[in-house]
Amino acid sequence: MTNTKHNLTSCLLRLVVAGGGVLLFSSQAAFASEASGVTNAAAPGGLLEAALFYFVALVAVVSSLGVCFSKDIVRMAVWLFGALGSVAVMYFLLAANFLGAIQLIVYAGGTLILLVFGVMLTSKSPWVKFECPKIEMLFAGIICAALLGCLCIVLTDATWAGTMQVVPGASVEAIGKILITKYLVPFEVAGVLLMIVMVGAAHLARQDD
Amino acid sequence: MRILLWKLWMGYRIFGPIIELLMAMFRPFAVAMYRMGGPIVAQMAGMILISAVVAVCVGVWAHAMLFGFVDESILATAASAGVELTGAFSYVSPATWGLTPSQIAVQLQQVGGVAANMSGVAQYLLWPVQFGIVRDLVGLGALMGLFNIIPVYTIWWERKVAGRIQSRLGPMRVGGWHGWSQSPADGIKLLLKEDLIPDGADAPLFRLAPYFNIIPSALAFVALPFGATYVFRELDVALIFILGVLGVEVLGVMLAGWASNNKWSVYGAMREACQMVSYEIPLGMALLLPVVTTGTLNLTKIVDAQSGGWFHWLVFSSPFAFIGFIAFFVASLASCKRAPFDLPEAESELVAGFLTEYSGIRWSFFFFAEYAAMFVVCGLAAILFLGGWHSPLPASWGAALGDAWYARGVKGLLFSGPVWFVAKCVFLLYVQIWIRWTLPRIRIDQVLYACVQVLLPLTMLMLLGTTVWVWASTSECETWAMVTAITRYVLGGIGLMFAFAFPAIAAYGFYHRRAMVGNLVQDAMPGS
Amino acid sequence: MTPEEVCQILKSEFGEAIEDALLEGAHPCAKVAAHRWGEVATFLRDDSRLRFNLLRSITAIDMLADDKLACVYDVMHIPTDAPAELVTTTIIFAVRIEVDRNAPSIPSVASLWPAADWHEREAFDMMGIDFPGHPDLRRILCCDDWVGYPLRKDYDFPLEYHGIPATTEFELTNPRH
Amino acid sequence: MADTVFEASPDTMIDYDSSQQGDLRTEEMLINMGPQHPSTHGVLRVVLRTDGEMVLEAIPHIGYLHRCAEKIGEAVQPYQYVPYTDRMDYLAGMNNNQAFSLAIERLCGIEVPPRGETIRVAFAELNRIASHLVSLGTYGLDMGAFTPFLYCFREREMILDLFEAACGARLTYSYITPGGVHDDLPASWVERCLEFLDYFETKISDYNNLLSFNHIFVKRTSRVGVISIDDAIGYGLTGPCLRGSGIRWDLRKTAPYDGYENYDFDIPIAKPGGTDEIPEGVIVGDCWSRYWVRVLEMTESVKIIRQALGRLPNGDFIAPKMKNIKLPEDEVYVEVENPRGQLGFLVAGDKSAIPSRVKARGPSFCNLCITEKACKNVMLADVPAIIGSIDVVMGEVDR
Repeated sequence: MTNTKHNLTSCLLRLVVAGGGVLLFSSQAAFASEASGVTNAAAPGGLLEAALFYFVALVAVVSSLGVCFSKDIVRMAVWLFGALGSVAVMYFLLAANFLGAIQLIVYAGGTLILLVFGVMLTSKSPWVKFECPKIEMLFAGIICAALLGCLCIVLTDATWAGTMQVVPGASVEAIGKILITKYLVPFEVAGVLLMIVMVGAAHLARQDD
Repeated sequence: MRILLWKLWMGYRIFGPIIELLMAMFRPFAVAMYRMGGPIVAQMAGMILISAVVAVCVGVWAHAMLFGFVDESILATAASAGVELTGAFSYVSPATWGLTPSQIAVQLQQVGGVAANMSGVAQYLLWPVQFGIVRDLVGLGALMGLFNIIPVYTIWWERKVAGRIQSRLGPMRVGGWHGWSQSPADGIKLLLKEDLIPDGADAPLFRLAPYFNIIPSALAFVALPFGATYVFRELDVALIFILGVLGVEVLGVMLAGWASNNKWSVYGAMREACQMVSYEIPLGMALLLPVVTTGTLNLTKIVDAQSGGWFHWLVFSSPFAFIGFIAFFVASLASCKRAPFDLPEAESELVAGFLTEYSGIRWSFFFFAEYAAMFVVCGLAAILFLGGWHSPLPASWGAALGDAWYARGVKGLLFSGPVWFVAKCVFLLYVQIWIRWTLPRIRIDQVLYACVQVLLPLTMLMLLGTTVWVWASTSECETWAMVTAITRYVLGGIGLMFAFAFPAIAAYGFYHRRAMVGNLVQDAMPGS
Repeated sequence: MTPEEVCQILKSEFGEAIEDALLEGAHPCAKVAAHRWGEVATFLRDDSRLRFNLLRSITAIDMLADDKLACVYDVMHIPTDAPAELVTTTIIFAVRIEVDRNAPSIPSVASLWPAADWHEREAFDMMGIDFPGHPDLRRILCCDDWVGYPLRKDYDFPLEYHGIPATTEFELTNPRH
Repeated sequence: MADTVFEASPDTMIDYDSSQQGDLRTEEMLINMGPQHPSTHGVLRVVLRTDGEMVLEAIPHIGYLHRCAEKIGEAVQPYQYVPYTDRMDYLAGMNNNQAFSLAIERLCGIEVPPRGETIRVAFAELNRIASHLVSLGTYGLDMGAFTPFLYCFREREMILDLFEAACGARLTYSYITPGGVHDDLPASWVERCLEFLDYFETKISDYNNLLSFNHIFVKRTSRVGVISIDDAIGYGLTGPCLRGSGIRWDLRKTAPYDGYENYDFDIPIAKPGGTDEIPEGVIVGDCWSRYWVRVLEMTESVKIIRQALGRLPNGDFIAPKMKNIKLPEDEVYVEVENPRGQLGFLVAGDKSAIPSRVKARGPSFCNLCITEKACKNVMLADVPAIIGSIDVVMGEVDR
């Protein structure tokens, strides 16, 4: 361990990033609960489900910390899989089956694979250390601090009233309807963004020809 | 920690000899059982096979009767108490429905006959079945059993089929009849092999990777229905759930390749990632065809939509679905890394790809996962396009048989039951094996070309076409109804031709098996 | 074209460089001075009358009695003007170069015939002949740290290599050793 | 263990300099393909410098199977040396025996009796078929097609049975010796051989249907590893590799030995795609052409064997007194057409019974040296395709 201090800062930075990630997921969860028609009416939770939830939450937290504190990019990816997968399980617990499955496909099966793939393609040695210049760290720190602030605001402002009731079976159609009515513009914007990304990637890939 | 280990060690010192004595006693017993069982299996193989199938059917049927009866009891009791139950018996159901043995006894009395006479014992036997956890344990047992048996016997079958394709016999020795215990024997050998972790490998990841591979493929069985009620968890999004967990399997392969600290392994991993990420898109597109046609992601409902017999299977519903099925099958080959898409483990290029450094049980985990995934994609193909657990006869014909216990059995065998689902899966597995032992492997650029330039536009087009087709079918136009009907019967006729051609060709090959190889082979080659 | 005619052409072209024409015997060849071999080889390959485009083999021979090493180059002409036509005759020729056994050096022809690359490496490996001008002259069959040139007649077989003991059974059969 | 492995050092960092210049390049890798690798056909080692799936450079390293065959030649008498030739190209033992025997016969002026000559031709051609069958099968294996391999070996087994009947060996025959062949044919051998030929001719179409015209196989091998005529001759390629580049050149026609001039057969060469049932996309000199030449040669070999067996004369099969012959003080260089190309033997005598120099010019050795040129800027999966199509036997490369 040659540069412990440096590692500490970068770890803190990653902690903040992970906080941002949790924010993202919680926003997704909010969307999910709306989409799956979960109301705040009282409903039996079940001891088993509660235990499972706490276990999954623990896994999510531990793996997020693992993402922050591991030094090797591929191990980070594995920890990240733990975080993403446990969020998927949470979706299933919330009866947001569609979101859970999509979480698995898009994040665990897609993004993460691409991440590891990129590391493999570009790395010089099998074990790559994650390191970046200080100026980048500064910017990233500012952004992450802002995100953390947002997270805190959400945490304090949210109404955590009551338990939730599950309405199974409605989620897919509900999501479909919401996506092409209420959230049509963001949906289309995301589509256009992805299109731009694809064109850009194709452009980058063809440049050396 | 050290004290714990010491305690464990002392425990072993005390109980170890006893355990070893028990094992020593068990060992000759097991050997004797095997020696006795082997010849019996060898002599009565056909009968044992048939009786095993019958026993499985009877077991499944009894299990369904049992669960169904308890469900009915719960509903009836609830109805008599004036409570309406909805959402029924899924995993969000409460831990208990509060059924007492006496209530069950009342229900049993109503059934009458043998059930009424047995009600004194049966009420207590049936009582635990109402608990979700008990059902889950039973289901999990069945699931793990399936997950173990399917890959083991798929491997055996692949070796047999490969042998026949290559004019040899395949496994013949172990266990007697056609090497029936070859795969279990291999499994035991693999268990006993050294679990080797190369120097310089990332040991934790190296150990972890096989689980990333095998757990998702086991998870896929959770949502894969074998019959109308034979599913561990009937998810409303079963289709994308299975797609999602199979997608996670890639991560195991990539970690295996990465953690091995071997360049060939890394190549295997990179190819796997490349291939999977690209082929998931056409695979998903092709999966959407039945979804668009039936309007649901629930596999059970998709199958229910095809209960009208041969010509109502989704593969014959439109020309787009017909081509989409072929595209799906090709993409599923790629997603299972089966030949000709077996690039991640291409033995002539990458030694063994991501498997290069693996040995023993970890190695076999990958194979378990691969063969289980093969079965899952074949099952998906059967469910989505080939009518799932329905036989070619319309299920409505079976409805006339009534609901008696024997009628249920006949319906399960003739009209719709897990037997049909397994049969279809086995046929598709056979096609996969057949393709593997016939075709050369394609190159990575050709793999990607086939995906991006051929399959992706094709499946997109098919999806578009299906959408238009479905939209047109909603209209009341009579001409269009005629067009769909004619299409259905024409495509169904083509399918029927294939369905008859396969056994016909197989029968021809069987009866001319000596002539096809040539006289010289018969005289000159051993084993002929 | 017979080897005699080829020798004639070579003699008229290079004169002194063609030291001898060994036309008797089963393997007719011309003896060429080592220092002019580069030119002769170029001529053999490029001259419109000869066009020996295929270098078949390079054989290094140890002439211990004369204290010389010989290199025999076997060349052949394959007509390429009409490749699909069946030819029923061959034009073959051989060149023999003899060099001092203590400082053997022959100009490399690897740039003329790429085939010579490995053949010359083999001759270097087995006989220790140096080929100045060769792009990558290193041992080919033996390991890079091998000592000595195994095909020389006075080669002593090592009885140990990196701690691995070796036997010399052939001492029993070969009267020369 | 983990701490030592994950210790950061300057050269394990991501190379940010290049990525900041917008050059998203992938890392170059050096990979050892072999000496133990499934598709290097023995103990060939190829060092690959790769960029992703592209092979930038492939440098072959040989010598792992060096068994001092030439040195041994200076220690034993010619008839004792014949078994060593078997072990050079161990898939074509008969042809190797023939080449060495021819060299000794030319050196000593020995006349082979006609029966011996004809038997030699038949056996050499049978061995050519056997060798090409292995080549075909293993090439399919290189391409990932397992099944043709077993079909090819099934037929090869029968040829080996024929060999076994004649000489008792299945791989290292030493059947053809200086002066002829060392034993006469057993009873009913000719009939068995003819029966095999009838059977074999029908099987070639099986290979074609299964492998040669398989769309994937054609796509994998056509336009890959193209070797031009000039390169082929310049690098000393011979045999199917040379004919695969489109030159009709075969020593059995151009410099006949053992009476090959009396047989009627064709020399198949590569042709561009679209002509003569050759699939579209094939160009002369690519891997598929080399493969295809071998397939066609098997048919021609069947023709030659039929003619040889039809005209099998009676009489001696070996010249008398072949042991302890004194070699004249002369040297000879003889080449024959092996299944893999021109196998040459240079034998120098010095008036004793033991040659003073034996040099083997292995066709695999010469053919292999084009690997470095042919495997430049190809895909990783093409390297086995190219090496397989050159069809090397490492026993002969390293001798």
